[in-house]
Amino acid sequence: MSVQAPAPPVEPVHESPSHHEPQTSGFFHFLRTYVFSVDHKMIGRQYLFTGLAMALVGGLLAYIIRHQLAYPGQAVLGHHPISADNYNAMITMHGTIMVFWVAMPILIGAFGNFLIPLMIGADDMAFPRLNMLSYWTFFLSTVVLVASFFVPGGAAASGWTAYPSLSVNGIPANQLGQALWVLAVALEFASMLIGGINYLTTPLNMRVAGMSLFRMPIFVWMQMAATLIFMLSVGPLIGGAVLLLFDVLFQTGVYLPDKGGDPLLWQHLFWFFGHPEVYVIFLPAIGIVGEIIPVFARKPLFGYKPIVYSTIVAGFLSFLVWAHHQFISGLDPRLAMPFSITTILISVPFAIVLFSMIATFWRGSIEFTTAMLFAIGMIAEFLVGGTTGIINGSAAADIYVHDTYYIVGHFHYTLFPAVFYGTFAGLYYWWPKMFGRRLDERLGKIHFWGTTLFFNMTFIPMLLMGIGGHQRRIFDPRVFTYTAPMHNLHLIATFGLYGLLLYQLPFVIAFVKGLVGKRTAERNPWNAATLEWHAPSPPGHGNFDQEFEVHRGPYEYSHPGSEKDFLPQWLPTTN
Amino acid sequence: MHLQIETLKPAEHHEHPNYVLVYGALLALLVVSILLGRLPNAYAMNALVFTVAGIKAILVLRYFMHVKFEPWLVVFILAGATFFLVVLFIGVAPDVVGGGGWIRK
Amino acid sequence: MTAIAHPVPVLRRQPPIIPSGRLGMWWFLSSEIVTFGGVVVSYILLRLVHPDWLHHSAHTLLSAGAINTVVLLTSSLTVVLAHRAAEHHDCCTARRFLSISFGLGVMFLCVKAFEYHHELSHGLTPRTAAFWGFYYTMTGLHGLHVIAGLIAMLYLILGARNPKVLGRVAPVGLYWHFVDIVWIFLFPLLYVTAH
Amino acid sequence: MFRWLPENISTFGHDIDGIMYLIYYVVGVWFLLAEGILIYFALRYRRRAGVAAAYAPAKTLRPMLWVLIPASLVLMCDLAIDAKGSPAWEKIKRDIPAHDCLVRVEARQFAWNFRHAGPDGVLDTADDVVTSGQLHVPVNKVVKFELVSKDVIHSFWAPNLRLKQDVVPGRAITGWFEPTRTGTFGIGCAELCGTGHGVMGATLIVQSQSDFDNWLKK
Repeated sequence: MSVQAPAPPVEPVHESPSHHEPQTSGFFHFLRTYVFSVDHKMIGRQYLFTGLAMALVGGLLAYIIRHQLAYPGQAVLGHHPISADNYNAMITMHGTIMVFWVAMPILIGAFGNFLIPLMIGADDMAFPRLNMLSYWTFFLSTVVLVASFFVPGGAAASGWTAYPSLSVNGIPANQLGQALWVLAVALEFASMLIGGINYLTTPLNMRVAGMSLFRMPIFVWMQMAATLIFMLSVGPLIGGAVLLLFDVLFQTGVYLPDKGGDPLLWQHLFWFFGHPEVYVIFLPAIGIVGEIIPVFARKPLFGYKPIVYSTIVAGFLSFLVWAHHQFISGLDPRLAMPFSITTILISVPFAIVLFSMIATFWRGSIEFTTAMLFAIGMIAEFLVGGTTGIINGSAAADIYVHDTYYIVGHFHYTLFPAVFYGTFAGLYYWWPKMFGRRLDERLGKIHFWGTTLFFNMTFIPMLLMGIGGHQRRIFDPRVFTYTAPMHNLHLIATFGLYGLLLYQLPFVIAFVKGLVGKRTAERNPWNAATLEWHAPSPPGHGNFDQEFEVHRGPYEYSHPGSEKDFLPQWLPTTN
Repeated sequence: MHLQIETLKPAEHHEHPNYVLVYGALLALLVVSILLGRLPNAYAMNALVFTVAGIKAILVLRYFMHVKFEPWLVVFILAGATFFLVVLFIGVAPDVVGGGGWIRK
Repeated sequence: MTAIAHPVPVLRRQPPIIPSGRLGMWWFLSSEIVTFGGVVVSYILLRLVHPDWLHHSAHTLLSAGAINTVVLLTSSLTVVLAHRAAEHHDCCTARRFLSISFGLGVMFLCVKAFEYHHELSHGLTPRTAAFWGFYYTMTGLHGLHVIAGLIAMLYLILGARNPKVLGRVAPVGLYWHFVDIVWIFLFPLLYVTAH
Repeated sequence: MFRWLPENISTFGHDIDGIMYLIYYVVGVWFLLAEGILIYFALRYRRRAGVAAAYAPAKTLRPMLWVLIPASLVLMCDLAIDAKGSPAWEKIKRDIPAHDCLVRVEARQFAWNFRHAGPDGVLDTADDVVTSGQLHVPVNKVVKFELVSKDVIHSFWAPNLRLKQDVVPGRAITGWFEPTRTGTFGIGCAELCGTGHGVMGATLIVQSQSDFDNWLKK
């Protein structure tokens, strides 16, 4: 290294954020602010609204599916009696939409976008334009997916896993819908990859002075872990999807045995991503819960660093377990035990995370706001999902429960708490920051108890049906001698779903009320210590309106010797 | 202010390697790999050709992409991605190559 | 939801690990590694099962592949030279090197187009066999990446006078070298060992 | 929960049920503990006037033991479950015993065809008996089956046999079972296989050896 080092490179350390562009006026101002905005908060809201809209579609599909199972062949309210093909298309799209168009856009796209820069004291994402590109790619993928309902032959009907050769040539009338499905999914992945660059770069490079990595809120860690898992696991499926598209369009035969291909290859590529995807969804949700519990228990998060480390371990393990989705798929029997062991081992890091969350309640001063209720509910319900999963993880037991309603019940008990309890908890908690108003707590409590009651009423029967040997994805339970007697369980589950959907109305009302009227929310309605509560509600362009630095960790609640029961990260130490 | 283009810390500076030399090496390796492709023994041929490809890739990474001068995080990212690819290969090979031990029809 | 207009304070930052442009590009490339890697892994696995693919793969044009390798390697050299020039604030040299790389990229696409034409005219379409499915997927994905790289380079060439734009030569260079590395592996996979 | 389990009529069914019971009870205890503690804490430490929360960030190892010790116990249970599960898997999937009876299951959209090896005990000979939708097997005999698919992936699913195995085109997947009582039982397809997936059923008819032999002769 010479002393006369060459002139420093003119390489921008940070992209210049949106609010430094000249504010145009009139129609273009509207476009820039609400439509093609580069402001991470607006993009977060766009993701939120798109995701919730798709949740309505997914919920409607669930309603039709459940109605068909309870009253096979009878006209669904607002829908003619559905055919077997309709039914297959609906379960396919229900799964696809709920995982890729609801869970990821809301938990990562919406909350990640809105909160990461605020929580680390940045004025925006590292690449605001990429951020906008990410949303509009996602929007395009949504359009393609919804369009696939209306093409000749209808939407894809080969299951959300799209196993070849069914997806390639098993439903001849369905080629176009299947091709659009692959295209939409590939676009969605592309959008999440583009977004992921931001979610990983921003927390590493844009943190305000004093915000060391281990002073970041747990939510940011969880977002980074989820994004990293996603970016390192989705690639093979993107490549595999292109190959599948070639198979669907040209009968290339990469997955067709008679052409020298192998259908199991797709299953491996799919689940190599598909299992980590579960954690991509779960981690942001547990991150949200980890933000809410300390605030309403007025206690520091119990074991912040162990939680971070366990998350990293779990993220690593999540790449070594994918074949447990294939125990009976013709997998090499020698592979089953290794994958079974890694699968069951992954319960250890998650046990640490969940136990730490529970330990945070110990000797707390717990206030049961709606957000807190949903946070507790998320942990309580997810425990059901996690524990029921062990039976699927044990290869021998999985022989029996695989592809039965047991697995349907199990993954709904993991994904529903993560996606919906997590989202609701986050919305009731951060709504003041997002929209400057509070969500109605009274409606919120009705929403929570109704949701919890009917969620369990919907899915406990499914676990029982699975134990009874009821395989999934059949559109008329009366056909099989061993499924027919379980019709009453189907009825209970269906009524459960009716109630579940019905009890989303309080939320819808609170949601609308929360969007209109005067902004009354103060900066820090919950007396929380993390940085997003230091910004105005809602924050303007550039987020913060006063200078500050970070002086401590994110969860300094009830600190002995501090007059207030919480020490915000931005408060200078006075001693 | 932080939004203006900041220039890099002096620590970021590094001597530029002799790029033309690296380029020459890459071309030479290209010729080598084409020649190796003519080997009669398929196993040796594949092994050697892909070894050469690996060397070429490492040359580009180290000298053209300056991984040599990047922090450990970058190496970690790349190594991680490659590691999971190896995991994928090991996990899938018994099924797709070995046919899962079943008779192929 | 309208943004409340308020002055944006000047916040001090933690020092960045490396400039965001480069860090973001590294994250992107890590996902690109697994994307191309996934297809390559699938291809290798199926080819181990099907020695008979040699009948198909023998039809790829080794010479064209070799020429394209030279082209891409050269373009990588010129890009890294442009990067060095940019670090020395020598925007004219940088732009000259970038233009050469751009030309080489276009040349690569022309050779690729010639190959495609040659194969398609001999009836070697994706319908022919799984091998050609892989061939067109891999080279097609790679070709798309080349096009994207060319667009980025054009943006650099046109904006070379603006130091901020020229500063982006680092991430764009990383991307271009990665596209080069992908080809370094596709060449033996689809040409050398396939004959 | 497990009173919903259908009657088990296969020799290895007990192993599978046994593991399910083991996991059910082991995990059940953990589940009740966790839920109980969670709810107890939530109620016991609800906000009260004048009662402040404790400051417990658990920055050191000692308090973390409250989490790490249970977690390590979870690890123990995991290993126990694996130890119990592994031999069952080996028994069912890998060491296939000598068979008394051979049958090829041919799945296609959307029906099950069964090719029973005749008295000569080998398949694809003149005396094979081919049926559609009816699988005949003798009781208390090891039946070896071979699963082949004409089109897409199906899954051979006989709940009473505790037997499920995907039928993959391009592979002939083999397995075995030994029915322990006579009777007729349901068979279904457990992998989405297209329009008729929901009606792709068959009947398993377990007969005494003599009835089975007579049926083969006819």
